[in-house]
Amino acid sequence: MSEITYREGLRRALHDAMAEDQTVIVLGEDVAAAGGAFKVTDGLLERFGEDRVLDTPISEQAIIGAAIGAAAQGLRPVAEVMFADFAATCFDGIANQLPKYRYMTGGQVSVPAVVRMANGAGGGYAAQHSQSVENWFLNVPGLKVATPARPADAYGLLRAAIDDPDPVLVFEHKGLYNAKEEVGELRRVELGKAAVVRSGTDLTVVASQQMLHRALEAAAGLAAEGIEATVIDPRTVAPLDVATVLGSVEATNRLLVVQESPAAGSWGATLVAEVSEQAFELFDAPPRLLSGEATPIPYAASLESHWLPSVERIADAVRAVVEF
Amino acid sequence: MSEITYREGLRRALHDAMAEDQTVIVLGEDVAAAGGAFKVTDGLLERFGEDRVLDTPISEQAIIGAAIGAAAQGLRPVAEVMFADFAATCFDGIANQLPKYRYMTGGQVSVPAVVRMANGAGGGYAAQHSQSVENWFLNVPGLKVATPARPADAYGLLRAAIDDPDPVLVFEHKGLYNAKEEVGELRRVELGKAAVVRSGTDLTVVASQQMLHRALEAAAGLAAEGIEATVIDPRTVAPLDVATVLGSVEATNRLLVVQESPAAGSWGATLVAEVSEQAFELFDAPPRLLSGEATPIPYAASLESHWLPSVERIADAVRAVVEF
Amino acid sequence: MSGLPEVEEQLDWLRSMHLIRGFEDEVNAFFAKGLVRGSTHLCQGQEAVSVGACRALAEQDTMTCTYRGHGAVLAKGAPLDRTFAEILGRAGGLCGGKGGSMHLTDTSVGAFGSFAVIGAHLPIANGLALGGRLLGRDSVSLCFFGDGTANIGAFHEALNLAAIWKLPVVFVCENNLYGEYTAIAKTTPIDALADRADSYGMAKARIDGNDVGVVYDTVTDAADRARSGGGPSLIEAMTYRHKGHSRSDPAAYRPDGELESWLEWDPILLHERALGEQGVAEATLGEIGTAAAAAVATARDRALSWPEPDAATRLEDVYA
Amino acid sequence: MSGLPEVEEQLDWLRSMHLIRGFEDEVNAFFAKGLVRGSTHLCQGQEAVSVGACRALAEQDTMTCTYRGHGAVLAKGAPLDRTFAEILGRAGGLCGGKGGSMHLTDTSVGAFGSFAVIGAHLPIANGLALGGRLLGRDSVSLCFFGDGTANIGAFHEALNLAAIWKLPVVFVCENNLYGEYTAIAKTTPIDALADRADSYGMAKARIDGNDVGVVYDTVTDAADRARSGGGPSLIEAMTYRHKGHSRSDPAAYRPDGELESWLEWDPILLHERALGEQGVAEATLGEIGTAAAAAVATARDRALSWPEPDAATRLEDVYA
Ligand SMILES: Cc1ncc(C[n+]2csc(CCOP(=O)(O)OP(=O)(O)O)c2C)c(N)n1
Ligand SMILES: Cc1ncc(C[n+]2csc(CCOP(=O)(O)OP(=O)(O)O)c2C)c(N)n1
Ligand SMILES: [Mg+2]
Ligand SMILES: [Mg+2]
Repeated sequence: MSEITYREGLRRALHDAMAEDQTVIVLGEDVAAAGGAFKVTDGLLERFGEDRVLDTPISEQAIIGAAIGAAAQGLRPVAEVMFADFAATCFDGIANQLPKYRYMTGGQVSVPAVVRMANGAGGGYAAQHSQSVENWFLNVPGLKVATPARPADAYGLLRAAIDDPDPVLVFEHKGLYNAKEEVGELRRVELGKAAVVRSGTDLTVVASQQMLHRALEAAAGLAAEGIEATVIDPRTVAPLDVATVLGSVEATNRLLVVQESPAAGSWGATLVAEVSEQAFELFDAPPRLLSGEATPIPYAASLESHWLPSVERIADAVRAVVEF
Repeated sequence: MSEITYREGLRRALHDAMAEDQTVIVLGEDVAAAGGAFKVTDGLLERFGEDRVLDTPISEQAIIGAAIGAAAQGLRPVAEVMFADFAATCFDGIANQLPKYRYMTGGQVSVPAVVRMANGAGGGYAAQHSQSVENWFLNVPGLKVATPARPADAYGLLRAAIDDPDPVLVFEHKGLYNAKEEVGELRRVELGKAAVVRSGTDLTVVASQQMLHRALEAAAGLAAEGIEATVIDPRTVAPLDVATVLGSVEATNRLLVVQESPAAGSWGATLVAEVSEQAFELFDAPPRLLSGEATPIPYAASLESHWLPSVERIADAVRAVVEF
Repeated sequence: MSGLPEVEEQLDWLRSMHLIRGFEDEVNAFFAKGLVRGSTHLCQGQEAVSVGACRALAEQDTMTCTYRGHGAVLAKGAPLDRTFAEILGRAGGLCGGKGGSMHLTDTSVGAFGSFAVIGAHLPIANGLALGGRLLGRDSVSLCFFGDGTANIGAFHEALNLAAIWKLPVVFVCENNLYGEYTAIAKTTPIDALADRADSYGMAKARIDGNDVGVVYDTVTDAADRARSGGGPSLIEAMTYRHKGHSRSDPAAYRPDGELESWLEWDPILLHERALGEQGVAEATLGEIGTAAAAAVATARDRALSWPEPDAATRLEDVYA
Repeated sequence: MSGLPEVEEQLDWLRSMHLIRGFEDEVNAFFAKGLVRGSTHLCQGQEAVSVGACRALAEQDTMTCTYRGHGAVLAKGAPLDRTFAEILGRAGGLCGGKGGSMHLTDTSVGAFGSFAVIGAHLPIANGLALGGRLLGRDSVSLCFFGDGTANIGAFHEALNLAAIWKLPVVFVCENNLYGEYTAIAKTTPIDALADRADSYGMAKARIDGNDVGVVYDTVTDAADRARSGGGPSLIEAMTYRHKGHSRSDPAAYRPDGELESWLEWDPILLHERALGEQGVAEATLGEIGTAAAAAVATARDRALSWPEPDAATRLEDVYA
């Protein structure tokens, strides 16, 4: 066992994948010489050379296009879009080309490309550098979407994403790069499988990324009050592992979903809709979704700290669901 | 009373708005001399001149940016993005600039811009020209999103959108341009208010655009079987008029939502989640969401006709909800 | 200039242009009969660009094009019958009926896709070039697009990246004078789009796109340069589409006489004249036209005899 | 060349450059104390571009810039204290604390926003120009951006549209040789970015961006041309940022001696020298520096004394 950071989990995944498979390449802005804006690609250039680790101009459309075309030729490109917010500048590539290329061609073309992007509020980066934008892509069939919350999963999901024969978006979280965890041997984590991170009988809390950590903190505090929560990390929001959540709700009969992004059009709303539809009769209380607020993300600490669901607000929501 | 088409409703809205308010301008690809790819802007150039009706290069980012900047100066631009799928090529403008400009500046800048785009499958336009993409924008606070289904609403929602001091996306539907309706005096339709299009006691069906028409057809058929459905058109999916739906479900105790786009991250899923959370105890049967399939949209008639919810599938879903 | 190849090869260009012309005329007729869904964009008049450029490629090379790509895909070697079938939405179509007119693809002949969002495939063409290079395939990536496409952001990003990475790409801009219903001069403030290559320090050429020999020659040079590490090129091929932009367009925006003068500069006529000057008998030329018409008719009938795809296949090919 | 204005006006440029320099040094110090959230991008060394360009504008003109926009916004006339306060996230900040360092805006002085997504504001600058023209405001839209931004799609679309519509826009590219940690030559295959104007038939200039007089002069000409219907311009102002890209960047990628040689070409030094040559006494120059330092300190302290925004305000300003 050793302790690694989330950043290190991602970094090792890239190193291991590139060492094992010659067809893996990495491209993006400042990913090579500088080792990445968040240092996730550190050391790759030195180890694998400039043919496989490529700095690009500030041209997100060109980055995604290069990844798609290279993947169609048989490479396994891992493209970085620095802040997830910038996915907006190459949205056509990600939403209209990447996930439809196989289908439109009747299966002739495989696109095993990965796009890594950094999600997340809480750091004072304001409206255009703080969003968690996985929800922009939920309504686009053909994309798998991973949202790791912990170091071992960061490693495992990124490895699985690179192995996958289809496009996978991996949303990292800026606020978690320095988060640490004791890990054993690092392994791939199957896409589409949620993790039950904490077991309790009183309700099921599903939370991702930064909110997973806050939910766990809230759950630890609530245990002192005699409330025992199961906490589930969806790990991928497409496909969403509804079965694991349903399995848990069968035992707890209560559900709270916590996410950083606003509610409308989110994976959290999708999950609540799905379980309501599939297992309505299981619930002893209405399922509940706790989200970031329906405003752009403000800069000042006194504003942003309220925008994000806090440990206290999560705990309050848990109490409300349990006491319903 | 006279009969007009959906296209004519939109066209009149533009004519009336431009005639009433000198600050309204229209811009987009082939909107001026050619009158628009779908002929919605027909006659505007001749009537209002080339200062106010502007053909652009094939440059969606430039179109949206021009609309934003012109709106910030005090104009009321109506930009056309021909097929809604192309919103992907100017996604940053629509999602990161348009809805955040007021907020980031602490309220200094108003952006009364409208973006019109054509949604919709069913015509054999295949994967990149058939999507209904309003769901891409739900998770972006600051945008209002209208999805007219009928000629009078097409007029009224577009007028309201142009009047609105904030950005509004208006998704038209390609399959409805020739749809007809008897209309009285054309009026603005308040954004955020659903319409109860048919009243019945057995369940509430919420459906938008093409699916509204299919739901009404299904409802008419089901009446012969003794099933009476209330059918609601949300008209705007942001804000979503949850109150009207809840009011109806209070009477019917059953809900079916029907939409053209896939389920994940959709307004339909958001609505099901909201009503489940707010009014769980009202339901006699689980709420249900019927959607387009989770694949890109296929070309061939034998494939696409199955992709979209048909009148029969809607009727089946109604029966399943009612008989639960 | 690398010079023209053997006459036999040049006769094959003529054959190919005839096949494309005949194919497009049939697709036009399909419309009238309601056999084609959605929209479709014909390329009669632009055959020399498709054929001249594709014939300049090697087997390992890739080609990407647009919704106006029937000619390009056929020139690259896609079978007539399965191409017809795709446009008709039949199970035997190139893409199993999933793609249709705007997404014709046949990777077995290097036709890596027709893309329907303007500009989208230029960055992808770079990727095909990059992939080919890293995988040691010695391949060139040929990329067709229209004049109107030179104004979209992806064009700029793609050309810049191709240049800085010296990717083996040949960008061929088919300047047919219009983007949809709008003449290029209304949307583009310069005359020669090829000059935009200068923004990227890229090799350029502006050529008669109706002269198949000139196209062949120019693309051959560009492909040679690309393959030998000399980087990408931008070729602007001046041409004209005989029909409107798409099915619903009567092309009323054209000035009087414009079409007529271009019909006199028809690529098939031009090439027949050139072959005649090289001594090919008129009868030989005539036979090629007749044989092509027969081949098109046979392929059409075969495609029409094929069934629609089974509905269950719509759920396949989303994921591997 | 329109020639230099009165010495008094030129002294004011010096004042403004000193204020910006002092402001940025304070912001740098704020970092060290953990008073600034997120990231921030300083512009020491680039003051002549901000001041020379903004002073060439008329009152009704608009200015848009980037996350590296402190200097531009101050040069356009935003008050020091409220600008400090915005970066500190205080209620009295320009944007009420909602925007922060990357989104400084003061429409009351024509500063229409700082944008943090590369390229996003170039199309918006066109819109400000279009709106101004249609509303009869006789306004010019000044748009600052960096060298790295010349490779993104929005740059291309914006310049093309501005040119074809002859919009009154002055595009000022601040070429500080780097985009983040990467030297321009690694990402851009040509030397002079100004030459990209040729792709749009647009007027162009490549100038010493550290010479405030040259910047003033060039932008004055461009603004005159724009206002009189002559269309947009692209000005490439060669300059250098003394600090790293953002707070966390020690700028280790710079070649030895590069910073030092640019420090000798410091815009404040250069302008002081120019003023000296015009006969201004050294003491006068010294007083300007001292007064600026005092003004910065006062504004800083005032801003630091202001409260954080009330949490309830976070829900305001989404809609009108
Ligand atoms: C991003 C985007 N915007 C608009 C369209 C609609 N559209 C289809 S073809 C076309 C004209 C393209 O002109 P050009 O590039 O000259 O190609 P041509 O059709 O002449 O071959 C347009 C605007 C599109 N498909 N994609
Ligand atoms: C679309 C987008 N991609 C990437 C970034 C990250 N980023 C911020 S600043 C920057 C470098 C910009 O370089 P340049 O245009 O030269 O401006 P400078 O910072 O030198 O003023 C990058 C890549 C961004 N903000 N937006
Ligand atoms: Mg064209
Ligand atoms: Mg720079």
